Amino acid sequence: AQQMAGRDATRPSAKLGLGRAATPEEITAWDTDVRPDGRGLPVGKGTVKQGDDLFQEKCASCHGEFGQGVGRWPVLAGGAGTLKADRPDKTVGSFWPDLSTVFDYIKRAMPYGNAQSLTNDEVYALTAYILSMNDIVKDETFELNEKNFTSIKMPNAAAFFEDDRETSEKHFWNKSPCMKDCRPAPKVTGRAMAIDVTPDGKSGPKVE
Amino acid sequence: AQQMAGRDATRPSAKLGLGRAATPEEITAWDTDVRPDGRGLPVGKGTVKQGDDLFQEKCASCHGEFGQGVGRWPVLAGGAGTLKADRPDKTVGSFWPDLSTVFDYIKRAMPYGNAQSLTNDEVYALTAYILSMNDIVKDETFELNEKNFTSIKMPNAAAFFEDDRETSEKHFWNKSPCMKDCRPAPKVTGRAMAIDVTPDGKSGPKVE
Amino acid sequence: ALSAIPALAGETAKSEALITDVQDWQRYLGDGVDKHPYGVPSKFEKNVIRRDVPWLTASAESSVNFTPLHELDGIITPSGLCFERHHGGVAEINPADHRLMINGLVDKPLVFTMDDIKRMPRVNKVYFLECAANSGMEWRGSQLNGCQFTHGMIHNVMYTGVPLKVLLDEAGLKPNAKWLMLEGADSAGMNRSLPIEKALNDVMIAFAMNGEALRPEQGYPLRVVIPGWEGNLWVKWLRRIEAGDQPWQTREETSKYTDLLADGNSRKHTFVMDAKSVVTNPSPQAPLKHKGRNVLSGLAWSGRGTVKRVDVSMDGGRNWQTARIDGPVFDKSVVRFYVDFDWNGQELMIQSRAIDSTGYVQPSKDDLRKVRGVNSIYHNNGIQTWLVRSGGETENVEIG
Amino acid sequence: ALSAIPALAGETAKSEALITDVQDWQRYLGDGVDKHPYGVPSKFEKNVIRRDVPWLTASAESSVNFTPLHELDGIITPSGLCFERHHGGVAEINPADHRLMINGLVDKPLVFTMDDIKRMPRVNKVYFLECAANSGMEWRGSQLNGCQFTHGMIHNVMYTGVPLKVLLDEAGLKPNAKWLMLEGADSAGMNRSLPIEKALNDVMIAFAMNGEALRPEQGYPLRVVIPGWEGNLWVKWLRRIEAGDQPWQTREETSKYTDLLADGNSRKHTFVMDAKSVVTNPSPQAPLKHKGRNVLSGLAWSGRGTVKRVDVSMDGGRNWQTARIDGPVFDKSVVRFYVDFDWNGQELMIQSRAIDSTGYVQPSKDDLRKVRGVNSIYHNNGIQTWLVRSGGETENVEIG
Ligand code: HEC
Ligand code: HEC
Ligand SMILES: [Ca+2]
Ligand SMILES: [Ca+2]
Ligand SMILES: [Ca+2]
Ligand SMILES: [Ca+2]
Ligand SMILES: [Ca+2]
Ligand SMILES: [Ca+2]
Ligand SMILES: [Co+2]
Ligand SMILES: [Co+2]
Repeated sequence: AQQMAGRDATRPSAKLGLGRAATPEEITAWDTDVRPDGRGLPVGKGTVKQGDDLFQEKCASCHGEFGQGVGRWPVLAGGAGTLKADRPDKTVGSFWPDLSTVFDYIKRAMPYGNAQSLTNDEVYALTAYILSMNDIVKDETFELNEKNFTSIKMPNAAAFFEDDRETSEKHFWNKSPCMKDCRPAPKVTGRAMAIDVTPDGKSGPKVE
Repeated sequence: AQQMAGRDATRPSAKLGLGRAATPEEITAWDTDVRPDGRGLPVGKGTVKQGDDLFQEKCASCHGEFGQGVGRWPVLAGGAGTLKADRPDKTVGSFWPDLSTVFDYIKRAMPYGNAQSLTNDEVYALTAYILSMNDIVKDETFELNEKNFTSIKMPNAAAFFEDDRETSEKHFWNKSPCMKDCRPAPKVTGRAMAIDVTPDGKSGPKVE
Repeated sequence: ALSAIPALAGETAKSEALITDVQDWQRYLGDGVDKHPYGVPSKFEKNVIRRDVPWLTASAESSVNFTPLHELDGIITPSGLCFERHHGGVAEINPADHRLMINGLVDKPLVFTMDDIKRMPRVNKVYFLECAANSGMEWRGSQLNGCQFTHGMIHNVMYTGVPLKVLLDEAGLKPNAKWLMLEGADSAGMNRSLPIEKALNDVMIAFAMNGEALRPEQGYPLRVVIPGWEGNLWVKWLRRIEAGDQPWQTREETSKYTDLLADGNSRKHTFVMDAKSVVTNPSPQAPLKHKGRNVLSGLAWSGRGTVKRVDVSMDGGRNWQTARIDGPVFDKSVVRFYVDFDWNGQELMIQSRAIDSTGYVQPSKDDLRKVRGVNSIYHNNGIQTWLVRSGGETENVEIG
Repeated sequence: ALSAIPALAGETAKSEALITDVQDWQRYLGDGVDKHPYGVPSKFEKNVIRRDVPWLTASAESSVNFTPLHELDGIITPSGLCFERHHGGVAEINPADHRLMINGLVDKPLVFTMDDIKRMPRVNKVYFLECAANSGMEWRGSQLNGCQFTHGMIHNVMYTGVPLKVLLDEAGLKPNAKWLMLEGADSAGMNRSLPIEKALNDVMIAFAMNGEALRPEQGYPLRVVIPGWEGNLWVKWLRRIEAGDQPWQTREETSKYTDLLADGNSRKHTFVMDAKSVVTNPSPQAPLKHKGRNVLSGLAWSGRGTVKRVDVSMDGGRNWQTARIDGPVFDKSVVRFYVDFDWNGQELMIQSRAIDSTGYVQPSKDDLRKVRGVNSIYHNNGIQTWLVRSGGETENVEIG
């Protein structure tokens, strides 16, 4: 915001001149994200075995010993082959397309209630254990590190495609929607009151 | 909302059919307003003397024995001839154009904190006493009632005129207000900080 | 202490522990979704409140508090911060117990419940409500040091309600009905007269503000909305409407809300609020804190229509530039304006002037005093001056 | 018990003591102007609250509560009633301690304070925010009995903030920057990828909502506003923006917020919220109480532009009439619609369908299921059916 000669003293400059340079330490502190191509992975390592120990200590109380989930806490393992089933079981193994997501997410958000408390080695180990619970690696001596990380392929990776609603749902664009006698007389086929899970006096489904 | 033959069952009728008739008792209960032409005046009466007694009992604690006001509570009497003064004294006597306003207002709103507690005779008497405090009636045996009410003329009645801003302030409409060099360099002639009555840590003017 | 322009990007900067250390709110769980069924502002916003001026009146139940305009942005006033003006305190009414009567010069006097009113055709409109006494303490010169106090008797709200015409049609107005009397259910029994042309034009009976039920202090469950006209007319806790052939001359339209001129005569029925504006930032309660780039912001409105333009001066009205209006521009609603500017510590005399769709230009205080004197209490729409000192401190001043 | 049409005006009516007796609120003083520096709703509105569904998640800190749509009117959602969705509870942040970093593919990585951001050019816009999971519990059939639960993960707010482009220009985007990662300062470190075209188009960094500072549960002091796109992207407590050349594939855009179709494949990057509407009154929590005249009301919105038209059916989609839209119609904002109708106690199957400015017509649930199956959780914009029984009781039903 340098003052320019001959210019109205209060007219704004083109550059705002706001903010300050981020320092390298600050960027390191916050820039912990990891991408599918491995960008952002820190140097580090951990084995399935180490991950198992850590998981039982810090994670199993919610996610269960084998990632099966306790009560309504999230399930992390299993579900392979269920995505077309009536009630799909979407887990890291059955659904997630990228391993980087596991590292990125655990590092920033887990354990729930004590986020950002894990070292990079611990996150590698936990990620390795989650792979093992999902039968993506079979060997409990397997060590995950920044060098072999991107070589792991996730089973459901190929199943994701870009939003195609504008073509696959083109028939929802309609210049003259029907106004009169559009369908046969409707019949009630389902009632929320029969299912009876609405809060306020009524109880929800039991926690199994 | 009668159903008309051949008409879509849910199309609305022209009349809403909402609300119910107000009963005569209900209208009497709420329709207590009084207009300058005397419309709305109830049958009743009260003398200046009766009003004086009532006023000392129910009103003087706020408005003062002679309507002079206690502390910051409203002044009701005096101030005649001050409307052009530096600090005008606007009271029932010096300012109000219509006597009906006194009756209407006391009946609906006074005494403050116990509204609608006065009988019609009491309101006539209090109105008479306010006239007397303001030297509009001189005789303390004077009785105000629904018959002589509209004969009382208020001193400042002629001083009110209809909003004339569109003519008297016509010069505030201006197609091309000045943008450059519109006035000499301004000087500060007054400062709120010098007056120092803004709340928040600073004290207000003393209550006299 | 003023911060200068910050270190330019690329220059050496020091790492902050706020970034290099993990903060508590980044590590531990915060409140869950069952904690605040009805949410409230952050504890760090505890200064964003309505404020009253205790010395103004003898009793807080017949008094006013003021909207903190300098803390707000956009055009909607949050309901919890809409200024209050009562004459007998806030009536606390169960909507099931509320009734609205229409009587007088009508074919059929009627009584409505709140349920009845909610079955009538509804409209949604954004309007400002300004008390005619807003800026009233400033007629003789600068008195209060903050736009909350000088201009805070205004709010701008989205109302939902029923056109008054719908209710009047239901009762059937007689041809000689020329005025209505509006009456509140509060302990002041607030009553005012309204000309029938306005009543049939754009007046609403509102039961909701900013999406939810009216707040108690704004007339819950029912108030009148009279676009562009002085706030005192917008009767709260509305219980009765009487049709008549002449105005009532109630206390609120004679003793109060008439405008005493220098010659001792008084204008009555000064209903319309003239075009007006105020710079809310910077202002005495929101001084400049930094040199370099700054945002000047303010509000403008007119009771005669829409705001067409707002000009801002930084030198006490010698030179003007046109501000940028951003956000919705509605009929009889405030608009938000901005000037993005650089400030190097020079003294500023900041003013704004509103120009409305009728071509009315907000006058200077002196031009207003020439016509109206200084005793009219109401309708002070003169141009406000804020003096910004070189340290950023900002003051309410009069200039000559 | 339903009330029939009231006694017509002129017929005999009984006097009510509510009118013939002076009520307490008409006699005694209410609260003064110093009682509520920040106002709250009437005690008679205590049912107008956000509600959560305890069985949905294991923990209230990673859960959702719902806006009581059936209690609201107009288009603005009161800030205290805007639904909440958190993944680690509400971060409680002193604005003085908040920082926003921009890094990655930029010329100069920068750190901004809140003061810095408030010195940038501001804009004011009204937008809806809908969680992609809104109506997600209804894919397999009617489950929750109330529009608060079936449709209450939406709010509509007037934001004040800075165009994201302004901040990006200050840091200088490199030409190969194609995606941004947005990251929150909460204990979930919420992060999502945003395509650069959208970022430079209409995305805002907002610090105010409905005139005042953001509410804590909406990201105070800073959140992203991404008009028309799913709510999960609108990162709250925004602390960092990184520019990159490809999406990050974060947990919130892979494990969650992708749409599993019947064939086992999943759509990703389904950002836009399709056109949708719901009748809020009558609805299960707001049944019909009276025969005769009634007001049907509801909300409609589209992430692709403005709502052009809303049609309403009373017979389960056989016949449609066009509703009256009243109030402001903004781009990517909800609109309010009404149908004034007479009801004589016949059973109704009420539906509404939104049509937007691109010509998209909100589909029936069955038409949607034909393309998407029932496992996609997100983006359920199918037409809702409410069954009104002859007693006025209203139910969430599926029809076939
Ligand atoms: C106190 C309970 C708790 C503990 C302990 C816990 N988690 Fe979690 N975890 C959660 C919750 C709750 C979520 C979902 C959060 C949300 O909704 O955003 C979650 C989500 C996850 C997910 C993503 C699941 C999905 O399907 O998207 C992973 C992976 C995970 N946790 C791993 C871990 C690991 C590794 C640990 C131990 C280091 C751990 N969690 C400890 C509660 C817990
Ligand atoms: C507890 C204090 C108090 C008492 C007792 C009281 N008043 Fe008042 N009076 C007030 C206040 C306060 C106002 C102004 C109310 C407002 O601002 O709307 C007022 C206003 C008035 C006014 C209008 C003044 C004006 O200039 O507009 C009249 C007339 C009046 N009172 C008459 C009476 C009478 C008659 C009684 C007794 C029957 C009475 N008052 C008892 C406090 C009181
Ligand atoms: Ca990164
Ligand atoms: Ca009358
Ligand atoms: Ca006080
Ligand atoms: Ca006036
Ligand atoms: Ca709960
Ligand atoms: Ca999506
Ligand atoms: Co007022
Ligand atoms: Co969501």
